[in-house]
Amino acid sequence: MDWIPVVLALGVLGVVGLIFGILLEVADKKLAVEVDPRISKVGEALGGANCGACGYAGCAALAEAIVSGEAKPNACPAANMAAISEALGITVEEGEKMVARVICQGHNGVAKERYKYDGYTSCATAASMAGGPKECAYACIGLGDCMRVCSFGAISMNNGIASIDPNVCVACGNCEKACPRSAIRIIPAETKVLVLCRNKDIGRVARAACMKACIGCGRCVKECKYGAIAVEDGYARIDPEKCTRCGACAKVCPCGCIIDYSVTAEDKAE
Amino acid sequence: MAKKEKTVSSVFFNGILNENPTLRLVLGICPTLASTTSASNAVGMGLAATFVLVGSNVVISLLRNIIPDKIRIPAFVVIICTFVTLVEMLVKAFVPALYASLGMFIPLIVVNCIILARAEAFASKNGVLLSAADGLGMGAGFTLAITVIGIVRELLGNGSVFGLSLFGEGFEPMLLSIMAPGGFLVFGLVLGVANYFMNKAEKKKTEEKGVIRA
Amino acid sequence: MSLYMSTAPHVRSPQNTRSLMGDVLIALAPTTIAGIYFFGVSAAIVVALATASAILFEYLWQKLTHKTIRIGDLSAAVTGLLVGLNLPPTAPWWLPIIGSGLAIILVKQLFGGIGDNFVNPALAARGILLASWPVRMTAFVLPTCFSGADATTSATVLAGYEASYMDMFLGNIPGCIGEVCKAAILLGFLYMLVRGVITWRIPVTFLAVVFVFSAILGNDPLQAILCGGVMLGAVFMATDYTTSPMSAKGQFIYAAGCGIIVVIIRNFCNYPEGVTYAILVMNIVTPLLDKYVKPRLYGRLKEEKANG
Amino acid sequence: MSGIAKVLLFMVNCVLTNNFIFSRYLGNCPFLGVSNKVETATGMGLAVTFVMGLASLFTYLIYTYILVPLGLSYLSTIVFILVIASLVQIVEMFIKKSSPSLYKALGIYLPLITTNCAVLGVCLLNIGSPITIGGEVLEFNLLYSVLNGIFGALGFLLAIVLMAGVRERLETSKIPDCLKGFSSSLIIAGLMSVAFMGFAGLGA
Amino acid sequence: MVGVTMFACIFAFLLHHIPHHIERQVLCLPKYSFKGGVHPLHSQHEGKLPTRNAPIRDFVSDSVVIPMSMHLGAPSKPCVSKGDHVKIGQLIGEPVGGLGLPVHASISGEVTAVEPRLITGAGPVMCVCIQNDFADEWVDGIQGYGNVETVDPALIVPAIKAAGICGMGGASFPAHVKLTLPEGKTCDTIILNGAECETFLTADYRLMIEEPRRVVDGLRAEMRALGVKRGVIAIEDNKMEAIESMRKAAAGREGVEIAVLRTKYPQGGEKQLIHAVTGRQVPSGKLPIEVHTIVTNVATAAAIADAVIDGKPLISRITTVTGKVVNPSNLRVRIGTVVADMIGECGGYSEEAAKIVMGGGMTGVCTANADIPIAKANGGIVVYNEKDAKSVDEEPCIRCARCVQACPMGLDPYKLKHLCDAGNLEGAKANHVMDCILCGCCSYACPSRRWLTAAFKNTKDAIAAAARRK
Repeated sequence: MDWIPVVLALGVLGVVGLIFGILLEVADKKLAVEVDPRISKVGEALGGANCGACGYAGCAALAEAIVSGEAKPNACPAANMAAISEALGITVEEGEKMVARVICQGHNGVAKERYKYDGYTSCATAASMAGGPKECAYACIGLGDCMRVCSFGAISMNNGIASIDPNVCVACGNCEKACPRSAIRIIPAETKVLVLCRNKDIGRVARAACMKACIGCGRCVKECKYGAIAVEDGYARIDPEKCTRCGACAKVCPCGCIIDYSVTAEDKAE
Repeated sequence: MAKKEKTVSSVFFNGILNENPTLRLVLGICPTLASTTSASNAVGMGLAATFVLVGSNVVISLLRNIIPDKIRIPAFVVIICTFVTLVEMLVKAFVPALYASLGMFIPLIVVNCIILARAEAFASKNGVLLSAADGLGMGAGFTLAITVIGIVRELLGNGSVFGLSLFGEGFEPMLLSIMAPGGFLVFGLVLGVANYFMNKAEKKKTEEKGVIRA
Repeated sequence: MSLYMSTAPHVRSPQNTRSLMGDVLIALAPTTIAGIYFFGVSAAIVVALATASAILFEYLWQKLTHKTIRIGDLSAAVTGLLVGLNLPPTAPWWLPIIGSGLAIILVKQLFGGIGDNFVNPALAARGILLASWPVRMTAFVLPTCFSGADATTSATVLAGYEASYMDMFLGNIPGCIGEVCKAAILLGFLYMLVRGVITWRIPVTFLAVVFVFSAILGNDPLQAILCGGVMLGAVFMATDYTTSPMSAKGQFIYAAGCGIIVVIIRNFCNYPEGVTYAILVMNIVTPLLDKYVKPRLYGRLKEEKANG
Repeated sequence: MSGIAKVLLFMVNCVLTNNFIFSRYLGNCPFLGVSNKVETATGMGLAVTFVMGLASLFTYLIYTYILVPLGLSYLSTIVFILVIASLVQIVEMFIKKSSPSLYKALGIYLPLITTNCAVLGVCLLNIGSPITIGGEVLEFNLLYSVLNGIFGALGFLLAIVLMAGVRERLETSKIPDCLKGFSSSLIIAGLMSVAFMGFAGLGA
Repeated sequence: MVGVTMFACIFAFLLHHIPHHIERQVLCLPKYSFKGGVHPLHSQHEGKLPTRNAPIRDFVSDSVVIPMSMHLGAPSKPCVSKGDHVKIGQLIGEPVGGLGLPVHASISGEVTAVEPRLITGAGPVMCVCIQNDFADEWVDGIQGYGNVETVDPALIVPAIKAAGICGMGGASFPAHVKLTLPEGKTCDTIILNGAECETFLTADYRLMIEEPRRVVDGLRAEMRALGVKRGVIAIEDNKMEAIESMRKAAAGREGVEIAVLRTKYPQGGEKQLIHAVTGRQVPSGKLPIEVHTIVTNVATAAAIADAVIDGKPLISRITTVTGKVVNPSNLRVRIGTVVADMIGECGGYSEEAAKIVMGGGMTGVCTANADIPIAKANGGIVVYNEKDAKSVDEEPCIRCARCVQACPMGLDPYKLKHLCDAGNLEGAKANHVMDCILCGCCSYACPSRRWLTAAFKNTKDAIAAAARRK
């Protein structure tokens, strides 16, 4: 057997390998740039929708900020907290589960129409025209500005008002900012009994504008055994601290504007 | 999500279905396009790549504790390259027709991202047996996917499958399918169909989950 | 009284997508009739099959994917008709159907339907057909003009057939159904100009560049614009809204690019005719033209000019 | 045919006719992966041009003057890949030191080029069979190898920039869900490839 | 052959690209114009046929509702209360802030209410309602300077301010602010906008025909107030009668000239007008004074003439009432006259009304009902029937480039629309959405009936709101 080619081959490979090995070693020493491996791990654990709700320019930027300590580890509501904890080697408190809720039940036919809006599909545009297409100045306009800014597809338009799927919602708050009527609120998911109306007008006017408007009658206040409800600014408000979610108020509301989510179908799945 | 225990079979089937390198991860596009002009070419390329995958995965898995972390990529490349050169010689010697039709795409297996990706993501972290299974699964997934594409292209472009004429004399084949653009188009469409079914399956899964939760 | 409220403007142009596409169909009518006159019933069948199947494919796709049915905007009909006009009269029945299918499904609907295709559907389909069935796609015959004579196979003018300028202008030459009669195409062009469907920029620049560049390379410039599909391409295909640039400057560059590539392909490449490929290539360049060649913004003149 | 005409034809042939992406199937991973923005696509294309030119030069020299005389041509793949990997590293180092602004523009693409099969592909092509230019059979020499590298890469640049333009435009389009991403990109590439078929025969 | 073709190409290219002022000189084209634009309702004479020969008719209604916010800037503060008796020209709203304007009673009678009412905007506006006693009594102390050519120039702007005059062409910018030069700026040309390119409206046209002297006097007052030597009255070439009338009135007046404009929308847009008349372009985000030019509407000039010569505040304006009304007219009405009364004066609706637009077809705003008042800047009321009112659903963009060719500002409306729909404020800003003048040309031209202008307005408002928050 002729050994020369084998030796030659090994030799050439060895020499080439050696040369490049040395070169790479030099390069590595001279140009050591530490890239924190935690950044990519945290990045993977984030929501990944680049919704911008955290205030950073996309998920990658937030990941960097979290690792550098600039942002809180639980800044992203859609993140996998366990994975972030693992990546950072600390225990991250999962923030209280929040959810966006539409504070309005003014569906088509329930809320009175002021005029037939026929233009650009945008709540902001409609709201700027003669006080908006619904008589109630606090009603959800239902043209979907919130739906378009939702990066998670949690919002759909249902018979003239927005409806938010609490199982999909991560409470990023983009819809709250987009709503020209401030009819969307980010509240703790645990708050189950809600007054779904913010109409500040006196009862007669409110009632004329919408069949499901809170008229400030005060029956819920009397019904509540825990003193959790008060009528302020013309509509009832429930203090979540005092509320025991008994649901008694929802049963007596003459306008049906108090909703107990713990008995409605959509949240039962949880 | 709880970590599932990795078994040889789960790793193997993972490569064929969930993480199919061609249809799910979309790696190794060049050989996929170049070798699918006929079903038999595709099988040849798939087998060659599988051989390299299994070989390199096993060796890298064996050496994973010896190779210094900093130079692991060059080291992996050298190992892969050795197997590729071996395959090149084997194919040249035993299947010269395949060598002629695949040409330089056999040496180009070196830069097939699938192989380096598996070395980096799997073999350097797992034991020999699992790595071999992973290589085999990935290779099988790759082979299967490109064979499907090869069959479609050959059927459209030549009216045959594995050289067997299916439609008879009257059929006028769509030449474009085995030309350069056909590769892109057929791969794109097959990928789209695969995505369609995968999306559907996933949707079903989440729906089932939802039901369980309720 | 409940009034409608909408945002300004409350006046809209009488042109809509449907009327524009309808006008294109009308403009294509002379060309189609001329093609049928020269090549007989077989040409009529090809054109009819292509148009009908394009509309059918569009309808089926939109039905199956649960989208709004938009065959009413006539764009599918225009695409189908153009596919048909770009085929030789001898095409077998399945060729126009496959062509329309490719144009509507592969090129248009897979990218989201009307307005979202990035190459001209009819041309892309023709490109694919030409590569797939080269013999079928170049089986040209001499015009029969309903004389009852059998069709005689012939090469096109670009491939060596000798014809007078008048024959080329009127269409008495072998070629695709829609491309032979230049008089009819010009009539359609005139109609579209008058109706404001297209502007003169792309067709005129395209033809002028082909004329000049052919002359420079020593070809007969008049023959260069009178033979092959240049005229049909310049008037009906290069002007496709969706795949041509938005700004006037961009349109000039686009049309000039088309013209230059046509002449290059004719003179230096394997294909005798290159209108299809030239327009396809410039379709692909169009997004870049849209990105970088923009109309001049008001109020951004140079300072001295602004004050002078 | 004069030498200059031949070189010119060869260049045109490399960019348009034998385009790496559309007719040779080389370099598709970065072509599909780094083509969502025109700016990044340009950066990638330029980085590839630089590396491919250098790689063609070095591998041709090593092959012709070391491997062939020693009868070791079967080692070409392994040696080439080593050369390319190290070249990329060294180029990265060099650019980082000499021009930080250029590094900012090109630096992030350099590591990706190691696995760009177009680079290895062009090196293998340069030692492969001769091609026909202007009707004459042309053996690769040092000049043509380097030109092949540079102009092949320019063809890649052209393709990836056009692709990025199209993809940017289609960002707002209503592509069906299952086709989003690679699938639609491949179909775009296919249709672009159809368009480029028109140049078949140019320069041959 | 080659030569001829090349020459033709080059000629065509040049023809397309010659800057307009060279075009004017070299090709002897007499008319001034700008780039882009559209011809809305061209086949129907811009919808002006029903009223262009209708002489101005005075109309005084039983009652008026005078909003406190008829101008750009903070709403005025009402200074009368329910039950008060007011005379014509009496101050009922005091100016607030730097862009504030006084509001005067436009009829004499009793104040029946001072309350917030919903008009066209997002929220209610404070309004003063007056019941007419038809005594037609003017308030005491109305005293003018008699002649615009002899008055002390320093007194002109204060007189304009006291008269509560704002731009009457639609933008409602306080006139005295416009006529006060900012520090370090100079003005060499005042342009009176008589283009009236907006569809349906003929109020300015009738004003120029019937009362040209008021217009010229107003222009002279503006010129003298600022010491400007050149005043140009710009009129579109489809208004020959107005051009003739203004020519006669301007004869012998120092520095006043008439410019004939090509009929095209938006020829009366401030920036387009300046470019057409002077060849200058107002830099992005700047005011016309940056290029030494001031533009006011002809109706504003007429109001200025009244204020300077007679000392009368702005209490009435000419408004076109057209569309589906029995007797389309040009009415001189008191500020605050309710739309329903004006339509009644014009014989009522001729068909069932489905949409009422304040202003013209291209830029007007809709009203929710006919019970809202005419403000200082409302030049017209257009009533639509069901068929014309109903808009068509948006279709996909077919990239026909009509919007790009129509945009007088050189923007890419099709691209902006995508960015605006996606709520990408940064991207829209980078593509110059803030330069949009909301003329409506793109929406008009769009064959897919897309809401381009509305989307841009939305985005501009959002960007402005974001800037304010910062």
